[in-house]
Amino acid sequence: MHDLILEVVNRLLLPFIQLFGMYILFHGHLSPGGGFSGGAVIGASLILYSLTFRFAKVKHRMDHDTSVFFEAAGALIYVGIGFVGLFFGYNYLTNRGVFPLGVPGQLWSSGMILVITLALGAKVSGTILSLFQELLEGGSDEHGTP
Amino acid sequence: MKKVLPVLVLAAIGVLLVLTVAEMPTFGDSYAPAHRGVMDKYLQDSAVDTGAINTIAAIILDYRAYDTLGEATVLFVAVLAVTAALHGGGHHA
Amino acid sequence: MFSISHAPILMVVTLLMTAFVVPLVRKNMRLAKGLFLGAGLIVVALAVLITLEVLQSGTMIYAVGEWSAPHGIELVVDAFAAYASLVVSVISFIIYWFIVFAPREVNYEAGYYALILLLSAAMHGIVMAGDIFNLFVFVEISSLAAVAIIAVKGTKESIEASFRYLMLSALGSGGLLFSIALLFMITGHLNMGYMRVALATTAGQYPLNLLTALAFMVIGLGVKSALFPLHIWLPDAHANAPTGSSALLSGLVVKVYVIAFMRIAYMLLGMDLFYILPLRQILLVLAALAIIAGSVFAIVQDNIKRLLAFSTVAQVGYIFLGFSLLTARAVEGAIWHILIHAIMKTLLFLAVGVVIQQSGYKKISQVHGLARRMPLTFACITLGALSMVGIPGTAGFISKLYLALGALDAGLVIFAVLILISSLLSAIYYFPLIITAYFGHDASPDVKEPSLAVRLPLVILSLAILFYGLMPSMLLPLVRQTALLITR
Amino acid sequence: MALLERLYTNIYYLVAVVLFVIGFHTMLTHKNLIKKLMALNIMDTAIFLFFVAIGYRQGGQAPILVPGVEKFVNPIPSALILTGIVISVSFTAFALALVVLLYKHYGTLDSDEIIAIRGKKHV
Repeated sequence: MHDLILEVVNRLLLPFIQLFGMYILFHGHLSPGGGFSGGAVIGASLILYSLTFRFAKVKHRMDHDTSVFFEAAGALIYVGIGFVGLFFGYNYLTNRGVFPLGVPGQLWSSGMILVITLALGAKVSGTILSLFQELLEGGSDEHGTP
Repeated sequence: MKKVLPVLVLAAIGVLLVLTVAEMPTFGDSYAPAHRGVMDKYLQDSAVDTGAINTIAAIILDYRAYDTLGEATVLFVAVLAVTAALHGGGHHA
Repeated sequence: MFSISHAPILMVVTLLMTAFVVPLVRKNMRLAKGLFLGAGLIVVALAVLITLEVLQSGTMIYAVGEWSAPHGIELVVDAFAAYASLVVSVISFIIYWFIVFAPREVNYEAGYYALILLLSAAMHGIVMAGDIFNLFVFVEISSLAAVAIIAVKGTKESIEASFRYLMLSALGSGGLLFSIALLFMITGHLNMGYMRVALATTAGQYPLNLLTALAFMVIGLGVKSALFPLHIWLPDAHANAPTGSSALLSGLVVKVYVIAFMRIAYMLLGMDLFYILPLRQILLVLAALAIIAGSVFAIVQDNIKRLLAFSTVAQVGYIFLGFSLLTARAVEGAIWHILIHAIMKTLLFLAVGVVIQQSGYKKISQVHGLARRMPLTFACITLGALSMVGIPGTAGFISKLYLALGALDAGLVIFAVLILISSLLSAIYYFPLIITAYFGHDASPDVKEPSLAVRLPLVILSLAILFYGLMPSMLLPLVRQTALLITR
Repeated sequence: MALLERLYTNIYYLVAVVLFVIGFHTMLTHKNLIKKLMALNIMDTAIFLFFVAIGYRQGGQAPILVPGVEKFVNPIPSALILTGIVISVSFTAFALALVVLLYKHYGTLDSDEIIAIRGKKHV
């Protein structure tokens, strides 16, 4: 299917949706939002993209391996961050004393929180896209090891 | 019987819940038991403790970061579960 | 740097990390299998270390993120948690071994391994949680992963069973979350120790709140641990899962929820509650009904795995019975039974899985004379069945003896009689399997024993049954300490 | 009367509880699997509403520590419910995948029919 209006409007909208998602991610420690909501917005934009354009094309750009990689990488960054605290002689997942906290209220502040927010954003957007892809493909009859 | 049983169960639960609601601490009360526990520390110290002015972000990603690790894991489980279930059929050992 | 104090969190994190890595390396299954077994082995080592540490210097408390209670999440590793972690890690490692070396039953193997690792991580998280919301989060991980490792089989029946399990499990989770909300409402804390202190002052003011919270918690954890009227999902789910999943679910997962319930009971609610409210009577009656109903339903089953699943319903009844009798020996019996039933049921499910894989026979009426073709496997099944019945000399005898003595201590002779009757009933449902297998006419000659690596876990579990049957003293200090936590 | 007054002051809790019972009712009485799933989500939402309502304090603002705001609502329930929502999403996603598979295997979404089809084959 090929719908010109949908495609043009989407081309216009998508950057703004994703920018807004990024904004939510980066301001997670300053305003309502955070990793899950920001990741969900970006994930939704990717779903919109794959609904509008041909699914095969999206799959070519963002296939299953990519989303699996994003999920696993996000989760691994989270787990790995915890070990930094251990390395400095504190307990697992320690923030204060391990990471520079910065000035509260500024963008580059709050140490570990910002890093985890970004990791979660990557993870959640990957998760949402791959759930969508899986459920879409699950209806078809093709089988095989993913 | 099949129609009556759900209604009875629901009625029992409903009555219990309504009575409980009537007994609960008043809604919006600033000094309800729920606000007497750990809340003050979070509201007063979170900026200094964590560097985040969004207290909720401070709670989920610093004070209770372990819970959020679990939460991320739940999502991971969901994706794996969906993938494994949808691709599970077809192979028979 | 990595002192022993970090061991509790490292157990959970090692499993989580491996689970995140395994799907990434799914193209290289040798590496995935190596990681899978390696993580299991590391966790066993950590569990042993933790157990020794707890025995030596008492309860370990680990404040995640340097935020101690009540503000942060604490892991409270007392004797019960150390015991449960030890049981979970050892038994699940044996099951990992079986899954890696047995013929594959699922399509997406790497995902299956990752799900099992996540399930194990969640079980360790549950038994060590000192914070009720943390416990809830891990309960959710384990519920979801438990359903997933049934659904991976992909047959019609397993999908149907896992959907039913998922819906009931989600209902249970809702109940648990609601009860946490009600408890938070009147305490303002989430750490179980602090909640208990706060409850002491506010429970009198809001008794109905506490009662409703308790009701929802019993229902929520009751669904997940298959307490009698809420067990309806269990037989289908456990019978239609892949072999390793069945063993893991029946042997460990249901019991972890019982452990979670008991930990909430003594850490948050206080055991006095068992005497003030009719909670003890309700649990006793439900446990007795579970024992009877599970045994009676098991008798009429022809499908071997369904028979084992119904037997699990009865055995969970034993554990609840021991805990709610609340005498020292009954509680010790229940704690023993957690380990011993895990060994027995894992052995039986794995051995029966081997029989099904090698011969394709799923029903008792089909296994005529199969014991002659698979002597070792059926020797293991026989030993497991004898232990289930409670023949002296096997491990099953020890826990049943303790439970019966505990019932007599409590002055409730009827429950001692019940345990005796149910032993008879279990003889009735296990012996047809053994008799058919040994004395039926000869089976088809092309059925063979599985490979050595698959037989090894069966032999180890059988030896464990004999070992605990003859020398039950090895874990005794830990069991005693755990019982003291509950009965003091 | 006193009961009604209490119920009126706690109307937010009451609505959440009523929503919970509605969800439970749908869960018990409807046969369609998708509807059961929706019922589950209604129940979860009811619990989330209830939990968030616990955190409200008269005149409190969102707990973002900006200058000039003195009184905040309790941040803990909101933080916990974020976790709860993600868990609920995960359950729903997996349940939907199972529903897709069930429809593929049984050709129906009616739970009674599925049990009937399965029962015929088994016994």
